[in-house]
Amino acid sequence: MDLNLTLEEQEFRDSLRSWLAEHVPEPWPEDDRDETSLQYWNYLRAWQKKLFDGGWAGVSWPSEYGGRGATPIQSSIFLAEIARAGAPQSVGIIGESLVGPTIIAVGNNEQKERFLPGILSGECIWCQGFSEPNAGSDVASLVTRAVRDGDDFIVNGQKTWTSFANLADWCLLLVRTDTEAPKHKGITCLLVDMKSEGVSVSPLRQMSGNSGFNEVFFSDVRVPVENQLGELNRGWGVAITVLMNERANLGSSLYVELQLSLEALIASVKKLTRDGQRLADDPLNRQKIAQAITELEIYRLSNDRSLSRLNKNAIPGSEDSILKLLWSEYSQRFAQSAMEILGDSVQLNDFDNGTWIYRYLRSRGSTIEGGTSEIQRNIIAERVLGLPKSY
Amino acid sequence: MDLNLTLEEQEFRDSLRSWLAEHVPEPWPEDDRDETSLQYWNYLRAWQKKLFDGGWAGVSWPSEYGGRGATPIQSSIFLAEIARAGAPQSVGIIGESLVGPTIIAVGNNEQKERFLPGILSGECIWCQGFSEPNAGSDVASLVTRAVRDGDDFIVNGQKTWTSFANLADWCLLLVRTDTEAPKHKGITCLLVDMKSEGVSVSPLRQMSGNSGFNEVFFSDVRVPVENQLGELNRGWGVAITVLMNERANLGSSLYVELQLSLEALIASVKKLTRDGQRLADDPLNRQKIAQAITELEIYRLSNDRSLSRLNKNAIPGSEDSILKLLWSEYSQRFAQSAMEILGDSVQLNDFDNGTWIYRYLRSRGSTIEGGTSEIQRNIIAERVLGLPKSY
Amino acid sequence: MDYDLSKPQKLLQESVRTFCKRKCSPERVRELMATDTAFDEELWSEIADQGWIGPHLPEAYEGLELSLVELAIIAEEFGRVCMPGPFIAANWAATLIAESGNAELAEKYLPSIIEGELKATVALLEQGSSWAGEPQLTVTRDGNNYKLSGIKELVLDAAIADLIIVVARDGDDTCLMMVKATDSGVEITPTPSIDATRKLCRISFDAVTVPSEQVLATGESADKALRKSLQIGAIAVSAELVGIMQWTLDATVEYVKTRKQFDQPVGSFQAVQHQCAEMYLLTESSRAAAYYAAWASSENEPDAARSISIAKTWCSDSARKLGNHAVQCHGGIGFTWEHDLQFYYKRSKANEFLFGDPTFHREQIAEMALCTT
Amino acid sequence: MDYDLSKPQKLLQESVRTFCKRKCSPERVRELMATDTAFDEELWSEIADQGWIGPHLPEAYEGLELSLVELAIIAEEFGRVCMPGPFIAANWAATLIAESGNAELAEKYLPSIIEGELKATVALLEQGSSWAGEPQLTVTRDGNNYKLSGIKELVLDAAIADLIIVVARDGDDTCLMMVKATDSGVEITPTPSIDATRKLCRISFDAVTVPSEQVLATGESADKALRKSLQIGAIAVSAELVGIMQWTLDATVEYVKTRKQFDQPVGSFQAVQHQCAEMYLLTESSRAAAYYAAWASSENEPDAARSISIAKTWCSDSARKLGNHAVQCHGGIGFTWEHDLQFYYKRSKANEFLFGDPTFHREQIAEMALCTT
Repeated sequence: MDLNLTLEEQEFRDSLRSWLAEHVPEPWPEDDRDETSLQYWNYLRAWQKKLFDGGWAGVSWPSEYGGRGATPIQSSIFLAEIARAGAPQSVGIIGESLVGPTIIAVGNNEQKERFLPGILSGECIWCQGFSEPNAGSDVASLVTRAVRDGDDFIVNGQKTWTSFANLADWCLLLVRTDTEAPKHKGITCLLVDMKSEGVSVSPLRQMSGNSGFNEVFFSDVRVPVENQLGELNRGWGVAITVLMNERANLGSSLYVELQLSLEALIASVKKLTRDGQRLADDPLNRQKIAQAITELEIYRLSNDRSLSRLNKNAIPGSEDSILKLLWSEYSQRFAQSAMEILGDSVQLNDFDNGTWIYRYLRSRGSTIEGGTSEIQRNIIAERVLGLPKSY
Repeated sequence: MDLNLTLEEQEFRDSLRSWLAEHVPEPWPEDDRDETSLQYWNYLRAWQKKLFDGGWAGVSWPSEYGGRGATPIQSSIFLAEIARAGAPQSVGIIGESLVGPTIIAVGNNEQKERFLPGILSGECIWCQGFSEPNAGSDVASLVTRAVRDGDDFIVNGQKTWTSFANLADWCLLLVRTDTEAPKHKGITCLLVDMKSEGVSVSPLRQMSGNSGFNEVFFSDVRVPVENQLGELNRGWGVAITVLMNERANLGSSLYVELQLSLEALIASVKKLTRDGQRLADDPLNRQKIAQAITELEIYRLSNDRSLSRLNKNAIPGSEDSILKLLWSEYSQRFAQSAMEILGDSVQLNDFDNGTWIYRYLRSRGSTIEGGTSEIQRNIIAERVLGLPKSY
Repeated sequence: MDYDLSKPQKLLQESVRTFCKRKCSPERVRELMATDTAFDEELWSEIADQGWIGPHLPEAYEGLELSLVELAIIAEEFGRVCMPGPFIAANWAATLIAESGNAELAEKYLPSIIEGELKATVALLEQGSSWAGEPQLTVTRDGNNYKLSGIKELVLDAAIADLIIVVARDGDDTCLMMVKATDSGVEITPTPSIDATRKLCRISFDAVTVPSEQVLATGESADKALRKSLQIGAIAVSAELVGIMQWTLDATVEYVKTRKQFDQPVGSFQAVQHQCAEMYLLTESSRAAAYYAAWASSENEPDAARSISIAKTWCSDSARKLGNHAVQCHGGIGFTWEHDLQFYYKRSKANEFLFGDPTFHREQIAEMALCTT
Repeated sequence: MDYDLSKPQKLLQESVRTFCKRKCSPERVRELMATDTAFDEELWSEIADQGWIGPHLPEAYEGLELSLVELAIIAEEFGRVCMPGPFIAANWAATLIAESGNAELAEKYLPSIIEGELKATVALLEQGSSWAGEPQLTVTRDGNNYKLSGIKELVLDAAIADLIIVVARDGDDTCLMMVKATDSGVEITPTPSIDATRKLCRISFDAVTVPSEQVLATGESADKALRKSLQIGAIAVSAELVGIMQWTLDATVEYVKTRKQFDQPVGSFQAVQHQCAEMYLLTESSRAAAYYAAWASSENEPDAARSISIAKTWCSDSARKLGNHAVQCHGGIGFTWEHDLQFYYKRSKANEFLFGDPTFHREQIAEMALCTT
């Protein structure tokens, strides 16, 4: 048991830190974050390009594909440092963390040559078309159809909760290619050009009023057969690969994001008063702050422990379900606590730029997105503890 | 909406109060409550006799059977006043509140004549043999068998969690009389003399170290056919009647019992100090006390609301599941809060006579006994909200 | 002891429910949310015509002189449709005027408030103050007049108000000053907030002149009237939360019966069932608490004050928990702007604060139980 | 960064586990519970022979000079069998002596404590005091000697102790006084408590004479040693709680796989499954917290103190919640005296208090974060 970073890990972190110190752009003004504006998009693309030019795109990819072959721990250091430096969000994240690794794993050589370079350079932005309105947690019950017609598939259907779809160039799409087979066995994975005729995108507004997700409609969209990723009707296996990658390294950046928010709360609590008493001196607030610190630290430690295992075994394990539960429930409790501590004025959009309202509402989705808490608990019960299936 | 007691209800309460003021005996010393001692038992029996002589036994029974025909609200006033007066526990409670009403509902005339008087006078103490070790929440899966042999049934099997069985005279017993039929349709209800050959009782110790429950073993016990209550193989209907009665009027006494305990906690909190500060001045303790007050009041109001309905409709409704959940979860949270507030010394058996330890441990069973919280939530979901069955 | 509503109460409930269904559809709520004021003049005047503004106030001032149980009935039904507009503000202002004992000003203003012609609100909170806190906004004397200077926050529906009752400080005394929105030096700024169906404003007072005849009350009588008006406000908000919970429960139960996952209705999964059961428990117990508080206050029961703090605490906490379960049971769809859950969810959150949050009321309860001061 | 135990640590874990399985069956635990002392002389001396008392203490005093991670490993395994006896008390006393910087007394007492021959404990708490509180038991000077008078409460395993380190007050200073159980004026009374596997005592000191050479430390060095010993105690208790949780989780999972209700294993009901999943989460996250605290303290990381308070808070709260789920998943049988759950459940509760409860440690964490004093 040695929880210090290794020398190599320290060097990786230090060189990244100094690069970031020089290259992170001015933050985009917080009250002007219209997710759909072209200026904002260009700002994000420019950052992706900068990362690429600096050699910091796709750090976890094997060097033969232009990456750095970073270990899981290094990858997580990367994400944590990026978050800590206040760098813009990564517009290439779907490509870098999901699509690229999947193409590397199951794509053919042509697909690798054609798609991988653009992902790293930021020229080609990806989105991921898995979720459907009627599928929900039961992803494999998807009904978007692809029917073979000559050298093309013809795709019809609808995807939802698709990040970046409004401006993405390509989409990693799951479609049903065999309606007779059991639901996991008739799914194929396609790489779809978002500029194809018949693709349309409309923003999906969240309860917070923000968009950030989209609905994507496919109406007789032609997809050339060579854009099939992996084998026909074996797309569920590809999806599993993607879903396994989805959260593996995410923890460290989620942690940093929450930590910055907790620090902001602590700063406010030290500054603000109620009825003349400093919020920081109120024993109830102190208990709530301490509980938030405790839970966040528990998340950090659980994440580190999981990373340390991943670093040895290279296979994301069932710890992910624990991390998902810890993170999502912490996010909600933390937002609730923050609102309780800050009191009435926290309702106003002009209080701390609306951060706490946004956090409160946005976190409501955290126990649903990416596998509901109920699904996570089922996974732990059945796969980790070996209990009989409940349904 | 008029939440005042009616004049009649007030008169009932007042006359009971003045009777109790004169007749409640000295409390049995708290540290000498050995549930199995004969002295204690005699003390309890004497109290039951006093109630009977005063005309306060079986208040809810129709007057033709010796009761007072009290309304549900009056019955609940009765239980609340008894509790508030610090009267001994009612050793005849199973007979009075479960067995008697069931005999009145489904018994034949001979059974009524034979059994009802002894229940009220306290000469005949009853226990209830429903639960079995392997049945748990699935009461109907009971396996204690009764086989017809001439004019007798021969009973073999085991019951558990049987209050008062150690000293009871009679037992209301559920047995399986048809092993081929679906499980709800092969059950019969018998009235069994506990002095019959082949009945043996051993105390069941709870985690708190107290007994108060028993296991009852039946080995070739002969029960005359005339002691069958209700029809053959229709015993499940009888059981339902009993189970519906079980909690209907209980709420008010459970409430008073918890309120006395909360008052005791408040008294301690005003008296005790930690590091020189009065416990009552600690803002954290104040929040916990207030929360306990709130939850208990919510229980009182919900119970009153349910009683007010019962008073009109005379059929216990699904509110019982809510009351069971509120009571059991409150009992646990309250005990936990009390221990947090009182601090380290509360661990000691000589702190407040071990009340808080007992309450903490005993309340752990409250979400299990009489239908687990899971079962209660199923009942609400399926019977009240009309959701499809989950299993 | 009878918990059932009386016949006339049931009739009232029925008529409010029918009215709300007809006049305040979810589509209408969305339209009003999108405006700066969430105010529908016509709807408001119809509500007034029914007598539902300040129904507990004396007939002498055009009130219906009903009990607070009837106020709770109206508030619950309004909650069920997430009624936008100044119902809570108007009730608060009207109650405060009625409780102040100032007959002259009551005669002057109350009837037109109750009849919906004059829009009134109360300005209490300031930056760093609480619902118990003593306002810092100060009054200075200027001959026979007063001058007000300072800033009030989180004032309900002030953007459409004609009249603002300002809670100010004159030395050690609380003063209730009646200021017109058009008075010189009054600046009202809408401050968008989490609940777009009920708008909050910041009001700055820059040496605003208040003639002494516009002083509603001072000192003890001001404190008493304010306290009473806050209590009645808390009852109304608690009842509104009950209505919100009932709508949310109903919507959730209906959804989980039909929505399928893994080839079964999600309502057949125990994890979903148990959340629905909990929602039912929270709704029913909150209703018991809110109505008891209304009844006990009307009857001046000795535990009235405690019952109000208990109702506000329990209903606030319950509505928040219930809302969270509701979104969870809905899954992704419940998290979208398109689903009506969102505005009920946000109104619940705003109501959690209004007239004192659970922490505040628990401290009140503790104080009553522990008598420490 | 490597969270795995090292090879030697795994070997230690394995050997403690094997030892505990062989020497400390549930039946043995029950036998010891029923005694006044829960002390098994032979078992204790075997534990000492293995070097498991104060394994982190210097070799000069017969310790193994291992890190606190090894202490945590031993404590976790002891937790798994709910080991009765004075392990926590002896570690606390030994650590306190080692940290006091009093080489003379350390040489005199430590080796025999570590070797299991001398039984020592620490007397800190008093009526109305807290783990942060300053003891009221006072010292008066009497020539070259001291006199101790007062009462200590909740002293771990004092009934079998030879040596009691008393935390007392001399004016503004804390003093650590070493008193023999046989000293005149010392009266030790067992006080039965919720956890029968670890016994607590009340000790009254009636003008007990303590020669000055028996003063272990005073003033700042006493405070510092006490603080450090409490921290290491909190680590050991946190790790012990992890072991308790692991046993409880394992027992519950095994039970729900076989127990049937409504013709299915109860482990196939989502309501049970989800409770088990939560128990797993609590166990694993607690383990991460306890071992991090042990490692960070050994390495003198800047967040060591915070990590200990976090571990104690999280493990205490988790073990309580987990125990409640465990009984619930077991149903009635889990609530009986016959089921082994009961003594794990009660030990968890006692451990919740030991070395400071979650409320206490949260206040420590807040103080570190908010730097208010």
